[in-house]
Amino acid sequence: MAEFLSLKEAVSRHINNGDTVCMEGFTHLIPFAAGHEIIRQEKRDLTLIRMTPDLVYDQMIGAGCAKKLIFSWGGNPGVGSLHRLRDAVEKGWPNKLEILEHSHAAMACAYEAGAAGLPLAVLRGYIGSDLPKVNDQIKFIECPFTGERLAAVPSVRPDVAVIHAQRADRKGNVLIEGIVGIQKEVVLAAKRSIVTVEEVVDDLGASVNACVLPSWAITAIAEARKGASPSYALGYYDRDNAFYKEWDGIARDRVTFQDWLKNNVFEKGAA
Amino acid sequence: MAEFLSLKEAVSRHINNGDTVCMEGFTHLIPFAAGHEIIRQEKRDLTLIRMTPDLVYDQMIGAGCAKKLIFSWGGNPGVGSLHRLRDAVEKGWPNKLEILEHSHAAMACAYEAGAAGLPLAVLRGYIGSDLPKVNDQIKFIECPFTGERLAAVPSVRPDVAVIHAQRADRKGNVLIEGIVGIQKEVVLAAKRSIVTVEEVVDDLGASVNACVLPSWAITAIAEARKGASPSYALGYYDRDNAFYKEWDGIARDRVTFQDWLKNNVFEKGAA
Amino acid sequence: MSLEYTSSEMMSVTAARALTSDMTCFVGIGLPSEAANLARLTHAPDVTLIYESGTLQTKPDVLPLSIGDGELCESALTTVAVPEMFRYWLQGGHISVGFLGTAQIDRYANLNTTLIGDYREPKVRLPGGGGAPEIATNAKEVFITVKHSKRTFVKDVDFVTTVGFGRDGKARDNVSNIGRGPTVVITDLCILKPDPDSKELVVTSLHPDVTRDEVIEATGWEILFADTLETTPEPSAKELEVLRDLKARTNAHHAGQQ
Amino acid sequence: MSLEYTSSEMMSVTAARALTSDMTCFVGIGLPSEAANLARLTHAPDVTLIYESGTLQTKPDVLPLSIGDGELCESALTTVAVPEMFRYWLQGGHISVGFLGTAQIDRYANLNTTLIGDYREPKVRLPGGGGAPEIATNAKEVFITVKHSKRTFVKDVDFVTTVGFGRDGKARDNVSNIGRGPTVVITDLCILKPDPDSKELVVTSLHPDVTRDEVIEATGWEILFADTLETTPEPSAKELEVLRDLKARTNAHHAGQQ
Repeated sequence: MAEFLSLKEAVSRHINNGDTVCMEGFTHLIPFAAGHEIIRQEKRDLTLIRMTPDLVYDQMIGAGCAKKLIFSWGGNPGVGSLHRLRDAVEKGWPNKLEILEHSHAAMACAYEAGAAGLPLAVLRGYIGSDLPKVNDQIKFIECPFTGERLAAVPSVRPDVAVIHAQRADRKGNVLIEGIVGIQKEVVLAAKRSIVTVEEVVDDLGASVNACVLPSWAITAIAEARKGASPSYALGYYDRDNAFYKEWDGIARDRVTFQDWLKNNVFEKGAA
Repeated sequence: MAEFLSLKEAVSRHINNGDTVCMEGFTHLIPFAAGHEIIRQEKRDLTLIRMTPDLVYDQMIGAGCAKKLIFSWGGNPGVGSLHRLRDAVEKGWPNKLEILEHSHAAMACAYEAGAAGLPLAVLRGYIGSDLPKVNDQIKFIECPFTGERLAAVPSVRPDVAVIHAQRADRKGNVLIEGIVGIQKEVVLAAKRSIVTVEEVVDDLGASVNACVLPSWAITAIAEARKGASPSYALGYYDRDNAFYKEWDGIARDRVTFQDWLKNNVFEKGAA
Repeated sequence: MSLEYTSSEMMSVTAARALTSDMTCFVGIGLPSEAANLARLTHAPDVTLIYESGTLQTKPDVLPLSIGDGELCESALTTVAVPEMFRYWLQGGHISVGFLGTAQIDRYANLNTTLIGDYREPKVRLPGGGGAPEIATNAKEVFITVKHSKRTFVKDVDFVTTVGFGRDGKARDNVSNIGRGPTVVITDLCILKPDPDSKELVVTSLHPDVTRDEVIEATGWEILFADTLETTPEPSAKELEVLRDLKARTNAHHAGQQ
Repeated sequence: MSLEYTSSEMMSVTAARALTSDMTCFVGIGLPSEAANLARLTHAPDVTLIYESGTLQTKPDVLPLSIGDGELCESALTTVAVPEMFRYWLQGGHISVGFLGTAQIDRYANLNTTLIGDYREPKVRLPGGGGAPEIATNAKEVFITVKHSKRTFVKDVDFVTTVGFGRDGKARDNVSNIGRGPTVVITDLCILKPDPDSKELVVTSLHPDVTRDEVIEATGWEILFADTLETTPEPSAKELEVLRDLKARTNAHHAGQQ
C-alpha cells in the first residue's frame, strides 16, 4: 500500500544518489515540486529518463543533479532550446552530461514494455534514421513469422518513478485525468514510485474506465498543491505559458539561472 | 468515416464466405444480434476468432458458419461446456471444425499487436505448457538484450471485426464503457469493422479519457437495440444469466438446438 | 458441539483462509471466486481481487457467473482493457496470488483444462487454457482449489495446459522471471502442498472426520502424507453464515434475471 | 487588387491548403499546427487533427504552445495514453498525413532536428527526434513546412533524424510497411515536391512575386525547377482574416496566463 509522506520525506527516503529516475508527465502534470525537492536535497549522479526533458530537467541538470539523460525530445516546447541542457552537453557545465537519445515512439514502447514486465520493446521504427548509429541500445530483430525487420529497444525499468496527479483518495488510490501520457506505465515499470497530488479526497470521483493507479501499485504519495506548475493540472490550473517563455531568458545565462535557483528553489522550503 | 447501415446490409456487404471474422466482447457487449444475422445470411467457411467463444459462437458453429476456430477459452462461463462446439470438434457436426488454441494472455497480446500494426506479439508465456506442441503458431525468440527466452505469436489481423457498443453519435463516433475487453484492439486490427450499438445519440456523454472509437476508424455502424442480449450492456440491461444456464439444455441436443435456431434466429428478421 | 457443514463448505472456507488482506489475488471463476469473496467478507476485508475481464480491486456483492458480470465492473476501483490486464498487471508482476480451479491435476500440480484423451481425437473436449497458463507462471504463487476424485487427481495429466512443476517436478528450475508456482492445493478432503525438494504433492492436513483411506481412494496415484499430518480447523459459525448468505444472494440474483 | 500579406502568411495559407477534410493528420507543433488549424477553420472543417500527446480529433480554439496544452485535451474527442497513440494510431496505420517542421532539410527531404556539427562535439544541440522519425515512416504521406534559408536547406543534413528518401533517394525502396514519405514541402518562397524517380526535391510552384533567384539564393544545393513552374495562388481575404484572428487569439491567450 502507498505510504503518505511529506514530499521532503518521500524524496529523502526513496531517491538515492546514482539512481535511475524517471519523472514523467507528457506536457501535462509535470512533477516540478518533486524536481525542486530533489534539487534542494542535492541528489547527485542521477540517470534521468524522460521523453520530453522540459524545464524540470533543465533545472535539475543546471543544478548538477544529473550525470546522464535518456530522452527523445529535449526542448522548451514552442519556445526553443533548453539552455541548461545545452550548456551541460556542449560545455560540460556544471558537469559533463552523457546523453542517450531515442525517438518518442521507441521511448513510449520502452515504457509500455517496462510496465508489461518485458525486457524489450519491439516496434516498426528508426527506419532510415541515424539515431541507431549513435545509440547502441537500438537493435533490430527479424519477425519469426513474416521475416520483417523490426526495431527493438530495452524496456525502461527505473529505480524510481516520479509523477504528479490530480488526486488521491485516503487509501492511496490515485486518479490521473486528461493527457495521461506515460504516467501509468512509468509507475508500473519502476521499482519504487513517488506520486505527488493536488489534493487528498474522500472519493476520487473517477469514471468507470478512468486511469486510476491502485494504492498497492504505488510506494509513496505526497500532497503538493500546484505541484505541476508551471506545467498544468487539468481541472485545477492552466499551463503557465508565460513562464515557459520567460524561462528562455532565465536559463540562457549561468548567473541568472543560479539566482533564479537560489530564490525560487533553495530558499523555498518543501511543501 | 463510418457508414450507418441496417444490420442486414452491414453483414451482407462486409462479411464474405471464407473471411476471417473476430466477434469480440470479453464477457460483456457480446455481439449476438450480429451473430444471428450472420446465421440468417448463411455465411459459410468463416474462420472465427474470439478469446471466449461463448454462446454466440456455439450458435454460429452449430448453424454451420465456421470452418475454423481460434480461441483461448471455449466454455459456457460458470455453466459448463459449449455443446455445439464440442459436437463439431468431437463428431464433426454439422461440419468438421478445425481448432487452434492459445492462452488468454497470448490472444490478448496478439490483438494488441494487431492494433499496433505489428506482425507479432512477444510475451512471457506458455512456459511448461503443452499448448505450443499443438499450436504451430507459437514460437519462441531470444531477447537481444537479456537473452531471455520469450514466446512469440502472430498478431491477429482479421478481415472483419464485429463488436457491440453502448452508443454512437450521429457522426459515427462510438463509446464503449465498462468491461472494454479487446474491442478497441480488434476494430483497429481489422481490415473492416461493423459496430452495432444500443442507440445513436446527439452527444456521447464521454468522459475525458473514455474508450471512444472515432468514426474514421470504423467501417459500418448498425443500430441494434439489446444487440448484446443475453450478454449485457452496462448502463442498458443486465446479463441474462438464466438464459446462459438454459442454453446448456438447448445446445446439448441437435434437434432442440435446431428448433431453437429456427424459432429464435431464422424466423426473426434482422433489426 | 460441532457445527453442521458440507465437505464443499469445508473446502471453500479452507480455501478462503489461505488469503490475507495484503494479497493481490487474480481470481479464477467458480470455486476460487467463491473462496476469494468469502475471504474478503470475513477475515481479509482488504484483499485485492482482480478478474481477468479487467476489473481491478473489485468487491462484488454476489458471485459472478462469468468472469465479466456487470457486478464486477460496477464494484471495481477501475476497469482496464484485457491486454492491459494481462500485460501490465499480471505479466508486470503485480499479482501475488493466482487462484485457480482445474479439471485434472497431477502429482506435480500440473493442470489440465484442455481435454481428456488424445489431442486430435479427444474423448472429452474441455474449455481450454484461458488465463491459467500465464497466471501460473507470472503470479508470485498459485493456490488451487478443486474437488477430490480419482478422475480429477491423476498421476499424469492428459495434457499440461498449465504448468505446476512439469512432468518431472523440475519445470521451474533455472527459469528466470517465474513465480514459485502452486504452494497449496485445497480440496474437499484435505490440504496438499508440494514437497520442497521433489515438488510432488503431499497431504499436509486432513479435514475433520476425513480418513487417509478416503484420500488414497480419491487419488489416482500413490499419494504421500506428511510425517506430521494436521487436522484442518473446522469452519466457524461466522464463516458458514457468510458463505451461505453469499450463495443464497448469488442464487437469487442469477435466477431472478430475465 | 492584391491583398497585403507577409511571406509567413503565404506559407501558412499554402500549407493549410494541402489538407482536406478527409485526412487524418498527425500534427507537429509550430508551423504545422498553425497550418493544420487554419485548414480546419477554413476549407477543411472536418479534418481530423491528432497531436502526439494523445489528443484524438482535437479542435483547439487557440494554437497550443506545446503539443500538450490543456486546450487540446478539452476539445478532443478523447485522449489516449502516449504509448497507445504511437502504437495503435500511428504505427497501426490510421494516420494519412504526418505534418512536420524541421531545423534542416536536404535535397532528399531528410530532416535533421538533432544537432548541427558532429554528434559527439555538437556546434548546436537541437531538441532531437520526438515523434518525427516514426511519423515519417508510418504515416501514409508526409507534408513538411519550413522557412526557406541556406542554413535550413542544405545539400546533406548533418544528421538524418527523420528519413525523407535517405542519403541516396532510395531509402524507401523495397521496404515493407512504409509510407510514401514526403510528398510536398511548403516554404515561405515556394512549393517543392520530390521528383518521382530520383526523389530529389524540385520547385513546382513559386509564391507570387518570388523569383527563381531568390529560391536559388536561399537553398544550399543546386535546386531544380519543374519544367512547368506554377505560381502559387494568393491567400484569400477570408484565409488571411481567419489566420490573423487565430494568431491574435493565441497571443492574447498565452500572454494572459499567469
